[in-house]
Amino acid sequence: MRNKRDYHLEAPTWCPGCGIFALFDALKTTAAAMDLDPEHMVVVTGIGCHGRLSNYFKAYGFHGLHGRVLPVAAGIKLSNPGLQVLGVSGDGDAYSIGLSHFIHALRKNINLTYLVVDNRVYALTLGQTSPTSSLGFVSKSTPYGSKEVPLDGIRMALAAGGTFLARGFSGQSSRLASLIERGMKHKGFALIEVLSPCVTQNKLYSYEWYKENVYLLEDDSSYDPRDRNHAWERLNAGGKIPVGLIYEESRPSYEELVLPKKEKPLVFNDLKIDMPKFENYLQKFR
Amino acid sequence: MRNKRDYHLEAPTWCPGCGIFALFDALKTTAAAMDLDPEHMVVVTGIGCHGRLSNYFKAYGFHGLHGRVLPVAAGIKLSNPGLQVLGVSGDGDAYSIGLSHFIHALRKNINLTYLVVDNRVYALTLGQTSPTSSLGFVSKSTPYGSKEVPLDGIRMALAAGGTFLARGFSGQSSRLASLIERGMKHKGFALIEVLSPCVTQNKLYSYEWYKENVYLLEDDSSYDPRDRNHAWERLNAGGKIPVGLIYEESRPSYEELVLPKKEKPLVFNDLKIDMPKFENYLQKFR
Amino acid sequence: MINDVSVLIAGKAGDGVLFTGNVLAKILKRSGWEVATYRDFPSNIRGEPTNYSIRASLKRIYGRADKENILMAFDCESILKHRKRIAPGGVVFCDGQDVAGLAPRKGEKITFHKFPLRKLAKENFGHEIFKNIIALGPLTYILNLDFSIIKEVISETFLEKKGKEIVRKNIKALFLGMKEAKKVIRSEECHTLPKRKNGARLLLSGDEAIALGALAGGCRFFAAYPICPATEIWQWLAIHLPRYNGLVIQTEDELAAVNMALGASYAGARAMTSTSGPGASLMMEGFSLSGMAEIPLVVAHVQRTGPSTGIPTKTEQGDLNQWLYGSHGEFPRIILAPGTIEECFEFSVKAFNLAEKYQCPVILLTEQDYAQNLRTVKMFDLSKIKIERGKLLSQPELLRIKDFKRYEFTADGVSPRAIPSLKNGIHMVEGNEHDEKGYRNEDPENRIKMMKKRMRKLKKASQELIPPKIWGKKEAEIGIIGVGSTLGPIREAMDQLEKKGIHSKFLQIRTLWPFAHRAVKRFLEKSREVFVVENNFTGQLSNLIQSQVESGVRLKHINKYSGRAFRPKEISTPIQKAV
Amino acid sequence: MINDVSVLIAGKAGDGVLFTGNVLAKILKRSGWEVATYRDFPSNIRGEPTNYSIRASLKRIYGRADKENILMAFDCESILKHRKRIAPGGVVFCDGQDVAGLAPRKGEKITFHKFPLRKLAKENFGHEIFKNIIALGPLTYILNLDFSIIKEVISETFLEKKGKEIVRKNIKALFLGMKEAKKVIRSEECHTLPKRKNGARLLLSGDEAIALGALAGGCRFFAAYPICPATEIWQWLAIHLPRYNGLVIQTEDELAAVNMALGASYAGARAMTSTSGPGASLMMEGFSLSGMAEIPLVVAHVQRTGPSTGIPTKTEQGDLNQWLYGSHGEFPRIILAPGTIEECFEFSVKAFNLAEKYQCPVILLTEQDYAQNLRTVKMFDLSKIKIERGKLLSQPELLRIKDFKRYEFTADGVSPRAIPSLKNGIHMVEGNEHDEKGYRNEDPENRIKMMKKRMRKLKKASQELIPPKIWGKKEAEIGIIGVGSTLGPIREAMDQLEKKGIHSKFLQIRTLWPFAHRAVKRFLEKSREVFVVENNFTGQLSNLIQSQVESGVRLKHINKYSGRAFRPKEISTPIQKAV
Ligand SMILES: Cc1ncc(C[n+]2csc(CCOP(=O)(O)OP(=O)(O)O)c2C)c(N)n1
Ligand SMILES: Cc1ncc(C[n+]2csc(CCOP(=O)(O)OP(=O)(O)O)c2C)c(N)n1
Ligand code: SF4
Ligand code: SF4
Ligand SMILES: [Mg+2]
Ligand SMILES: [Mg+2]
Repeated sequence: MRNKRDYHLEAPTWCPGCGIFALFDALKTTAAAMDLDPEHMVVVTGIGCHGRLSNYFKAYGFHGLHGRVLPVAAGIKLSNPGLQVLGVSGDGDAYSIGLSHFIHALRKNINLTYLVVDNRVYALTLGQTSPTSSLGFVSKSTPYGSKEVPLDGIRMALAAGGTFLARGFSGQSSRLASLIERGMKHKGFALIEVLSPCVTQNKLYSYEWYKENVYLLEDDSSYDPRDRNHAWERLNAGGKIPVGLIYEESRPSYEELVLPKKEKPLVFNDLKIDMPKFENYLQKFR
Repeated sequence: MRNKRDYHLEAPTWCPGCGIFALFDALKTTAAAMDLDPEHMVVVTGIGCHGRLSNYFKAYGFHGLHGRVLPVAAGIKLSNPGLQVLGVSGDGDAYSIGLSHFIHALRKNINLTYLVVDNRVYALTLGQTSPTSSLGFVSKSTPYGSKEVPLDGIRMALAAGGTFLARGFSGQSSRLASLIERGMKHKGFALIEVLSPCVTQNKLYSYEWYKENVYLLEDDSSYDPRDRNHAWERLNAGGKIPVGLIYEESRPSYEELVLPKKEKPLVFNDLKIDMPKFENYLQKFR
Repeated sequence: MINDVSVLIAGKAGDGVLFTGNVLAKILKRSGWEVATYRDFPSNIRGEPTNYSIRASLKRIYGRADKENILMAFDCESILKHRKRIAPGGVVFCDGQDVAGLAPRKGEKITFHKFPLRKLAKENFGHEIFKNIIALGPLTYILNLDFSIIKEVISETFLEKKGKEIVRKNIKALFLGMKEAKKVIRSEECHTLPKRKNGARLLLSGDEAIALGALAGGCRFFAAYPICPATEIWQWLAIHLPRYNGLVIQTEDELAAVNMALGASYAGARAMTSTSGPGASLMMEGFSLSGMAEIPLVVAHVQRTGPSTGIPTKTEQGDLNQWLYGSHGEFPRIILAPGTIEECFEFSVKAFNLAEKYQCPVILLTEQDYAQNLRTVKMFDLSKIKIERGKLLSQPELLRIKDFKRYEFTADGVSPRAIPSLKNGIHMVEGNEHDEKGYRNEDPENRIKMMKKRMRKLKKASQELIPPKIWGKKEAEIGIIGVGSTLGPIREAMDQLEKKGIHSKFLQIRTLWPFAHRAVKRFLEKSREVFVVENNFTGQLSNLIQSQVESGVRLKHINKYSGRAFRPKEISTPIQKAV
Repeated sequence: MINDVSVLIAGKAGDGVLFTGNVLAKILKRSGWEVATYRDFPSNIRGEPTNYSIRASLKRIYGRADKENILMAFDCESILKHRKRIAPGGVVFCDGQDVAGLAPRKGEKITFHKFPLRKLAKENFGHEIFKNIIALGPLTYILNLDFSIIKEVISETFLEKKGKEIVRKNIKALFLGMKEAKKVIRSEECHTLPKRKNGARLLLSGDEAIALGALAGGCRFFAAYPICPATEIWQWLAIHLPRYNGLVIQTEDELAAVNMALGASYAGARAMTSTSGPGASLMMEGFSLSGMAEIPLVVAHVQRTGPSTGIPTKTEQGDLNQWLYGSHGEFPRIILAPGTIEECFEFSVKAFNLAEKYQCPVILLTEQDYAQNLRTVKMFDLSKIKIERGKLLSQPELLRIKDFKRYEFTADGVSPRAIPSLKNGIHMVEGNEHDEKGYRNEDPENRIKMMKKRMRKLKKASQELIPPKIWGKKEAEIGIIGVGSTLGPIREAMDQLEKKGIHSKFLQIRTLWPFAHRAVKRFLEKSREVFVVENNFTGQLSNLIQSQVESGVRLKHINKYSGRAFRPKEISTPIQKAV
């Protein structure tokens, strides 16, 4: 059995108190609980404070472009489905510049775990409004207050056909870990949005604010995360923010549909072509 | 009063029977009914068969890039809100390459009319699968059948906070015209998706198929297009496709929030700067 | 005896011009002739003028001729449009109503025939669509082609998808076309083409050759977004890759396509994407990531007429600069530019080897001209194909390494590579500047070393990449330089010049980057005058030469930028005038 | 007397180094000195080493010095890191614990002072944050700065946002710092700076100057996506444009930003976007549309270290090629490269005039070096500002036109432009090739004419664009060529060379495209040796010169690519060695 230290590469340099520490911790907890082989894990990160995660977590890491986490992760997963592939994005990375990939990955239901660190701000670029910032949010890019209603990534995901939709909170690291574990075990695309205070660039949404403004879905026994309409109503209700497993359904993943099961991952193909078969194709051009 | 001919610039060269003819016709009907001044209309089109519309419809026209209709239209509208700005996209243009702009324009609720010509195929590029093509759809890009569940643009729009969501059908041109008229009168972003058979590149979704597979919402007196949850359930019900006004709400448009009402459109600004005011800013750098 | 003939088929988009032309091309090829087609289609589904020329020759040909010998017109406008292109002795068939007025003008040695294709089709087969097969009647008759070959090709065309009955009907239609042709064509109008041995040859387009090369070269992951004129590459692979446990995926846009290919490549697949101008612009950011993170990537770029959406179905050499200099920052890149269909296949195979060997992006830069047109080629030599994966480590190799460094500072600049799932290979791939292990590092010394390491890779590459090829007389004083599609017209122009007593030689650039500056310098120095022939406005190749090679020779320019490929005379005439 | 001093403040990200430095810079400026700052910050929020140098001089300066005279270190590591950069006679203050070991080494003429900033802050004010103001104490004391100016600056810094009480507390803290300094600093350590007249000068960054220029130049629509180091441009405009009935909008990505700016510009607004490397790559497609559809567009691009994400907070001249040659197809483009803060302002104003005059994209290419650093400049001359809108038609003008053609074939290539809502102006703007009215047209003759028309525009422009500027002795035999930020170190290097008896001159390229080939040729021909100084690896400017100018002179290269700006000696030393 592995333990948390097996996934700890280096001490993070996020600001003291940053919400991303809790995610880092939860991820290590989950990995240890599932006894995952770090050499079979790939963490793909976006550009932003969240993107540093792959510097600290011990696994194969890919720190690519702003907003392009999911196409990269999909390319990896489809080429070698045996890998546990995690994507980590920020709210800007996932819901602004990367939004289209997000929706299309959900639609395809590619077997990825996607962690969206939502700090309601562009942190690394020193504080601009993000798609999850609230109406009226004052920042360097909206000095007179944002005029846009925030985007609810989970609601979008539900509409796009997402099959595992959850929300965690950095203030509740162990609950977050268990959500991540469920997400990793889910067959298909698992979205876990992580409410994660940015103590430096966003004073508005503090731990205290979140503590007062979130509620746990698991406390509500009447809530059924398998009911699409129920989920929709919750996500539209306004008021406090639901945290926990919001929706889950089972539907074949993209890999199941496009990758012939019997064969090995395509990265292990023998690349030498079968001559007679190939020459047969050439006949078509005679 | 103007009439339809006032908006007719040239005879279109779409394939005989193409569904886009009906949209062209409906648009002229609407413009005439509303007596719109063509010189105050701008039609921004995407790249695809639908994109030709701005070649035939008499108004200011902007034929830009694939998927970028909405940012262009927004730039125009925000600079000169007096203009009636229409965007015309295809299913690929709007829901694939342009998807992120679509969601963000809805969220902002920019006062635009957006017509999405949905022929469930990439027509101009000679027949590839589009995001609205059904699971199993066989095309040049998916010779073994598409493995992706189709994207419902209207459902996405509902989740994104759309304020006017309608679906029309090319087989019902006058109904389509009245939807467009309502959309143009709507204050905020109006989405009208147009089910539009492509008789050349998509033999599967013919007029006949649609006729059998759509139903009119207006025939259902119990349906309330002001009820979000009701709309959601309809859009998730499966089976026949609802046509008509699906959802409407009123919420301030982006222009109302960001453009000071009293002042004139910014394109008519006197660009000479007010010296004392400007020099005052310079003082900050002393 | 006739040894070169060009048939132009013209009409409106939607008239089936492509179909008729393709069948004719196949028949000519099976008759043992060398074939080259040229399409000039509108970027529209219907209604606009379109034309397609099918040329057959006893010599090897690589492009269109100066003149057309036979015109099959589906309408009268086509005749007006193309009349000036018809060679003396030419024959014109027209299905137009108003053909009466079309008599030879003074000095024009052309024969006109009214040929009611649609009427014949409707009256005899009840459907206009048969006009396209009927049209083959006069064409095969006038060329005196072997009926058994014609039958064979038609059977192959229809049998699989439409069945025997349709085959029979179409052969009947073609026969009818020939019969009607016999009535009007006089024997002196005929361009009899003797039958020759078909031999081990293929008839295919550059796009198809690239697709075949990719499969043969080990590509198993292909992600792309549709765009003319590159879509044919992956449409072929979409059918065939899955048969090799490979995957073809249509992404939501080009940003996703290039990033997905990078993900797959990082995971260990040979991965590719294909695109054209606008899509390539969207791939610039991923291009740079490939360079910085040293992830092998192959991009097949088929150039079309720009800028912006331009003319999507027409040809140009307008995107050399985009790959030579495009994207932000500085990183190694390899740009291969095949000039023939054979090279499309060969370079496509090679691209994957180079990408893995140098762990950098490799661009296969072609043009609509030969990407979508058909040419005869000798059967590819598959025995030559080798898969070379460079410094990709196997598990045992990796286990022997004490402290694995993905971006190790090595003498050749190429570092060992491990793929996820391997033991002992954990590392980061990074788009930020990084240290040898891949972790972000902003230290100036490390930065300098890393830049040097990355840029060093191509120092070695430049010696072994595909060198330029010299055609013609090495000792000639007139030099011509070109790349890609201009090979065909340049070679014919050289023949034309030769006939006028002007000896010339031609340097075909085949790797645009790293640039073969030594070979080019030598060529320049051994020439009295050098003409750079380019299918663009600004002379991008010439600009490249000027920036890379110092020599006393002043380059002369022959540029065409109408969206159409050169005809040989458009090259030979200016050279003749200038020398 | 001291006439040039450089203070380095160093610590870790999060230590408030920027704050301390900015206040010091302002105080120095108000004391009448010329100021130039240089920041070397990590691309990280916290924890990594960071340093900021503030230089003051009696001469005009444009960049960093060779050495630092005073080091204020928030930790000991900083001293180890920067020790070699400290000039003889230098003084070091350190808040580290382990300062004991820091004694001068043999031959090192440096004084070390332990200075417990954090302790003082906590003990006296209860909060570590006061360390940043306390740190100003020894600095202002050692430079012997006027206390009234210090007080004034501190008041301005805090009054508006924090109130009087905080002002008082901070002044007290600074006073404490001075008092403590007095205890340890001996008079011979002081670098007394005499007070001079402040005068009509400003202290600002290139980003701010561009923002001011945009506003003054009539920009009223600004759409962008956040990216370092360009965000400061629009953050300033976000506050001020709305006061002029203008609009600043944060888009979902750079694709939207550039397309939205194009929409606004088409509608008649002066529109702009700003970005850096990765964002610019995403704008390539819109760039090409701007060229094809002839829509004025201004893009402010602040270069950072590439490729890919590179080092986002560091400087480089690595993206010249991207704009010179980037994107697909061929279209006219103008690239302006200011070398000073004054030029940032001037060229920003000018960019809008040029964009409208030539109806094409205009790129304002700057670098992180001076975009984010502060320099003193003379008060801008606002009276010179003219708004020239080119062939933008007014309603009466448009009504006088019989048959309005948006893309009319004119002699200068520029066609009349109408904006929507005007009567008689209906037309299409098209990214496809089009006819004079803007309707899609694929005819080869039209295509040729349109390409010529578009490309003709810059023929005229090249004569009136901002010409290169020659600095130094015109008759000197040693020539230096540079662009942008290298101006500062080059000019100081020239002084250093002059002292060694080497006369030199410097050609500052100010418009990268259209390229001033005549002026450059002349310069080359009149020089015995020419050095091209560039902050990149491959020598992009030099490549440009080589491709555009034929001359016998072989260019020599001085390149730096560590992500840091040149210091003067890094230029003068290699030149001295070479000549
Ligand atoms: C194409 C591109 N545009 C802009 C940037 C600059 N950039 C870096 S991080 C970032 C946003 C960060 O916000 P978010 O995704 O929420 O991450 P956080 O820092 O809050 O974790 C931006 C815009 C970039 N790297 N690439
Ligand atoms: C960036 C970019 N990628 C690809 C293309 C090629 N392209 C032209 S039209 C089109 C799709 C057309 O599909 P749709 O939007 O549904 O329009 P339709 O033709 O069906 O009306 C594509 C992919 C392009 N023009 N630009
Ligand atoms: S800036 Fe915010 S998100 Fe970034 S590390 Fe600091 S607290 Fe965390
Ligand atoms: S291809 Fe389809 S969408 Fe395009 S014009 Fe023809 S019928 Fe209409
Ligand atoms: Mg964020
Ligand atoms: Mg479509």
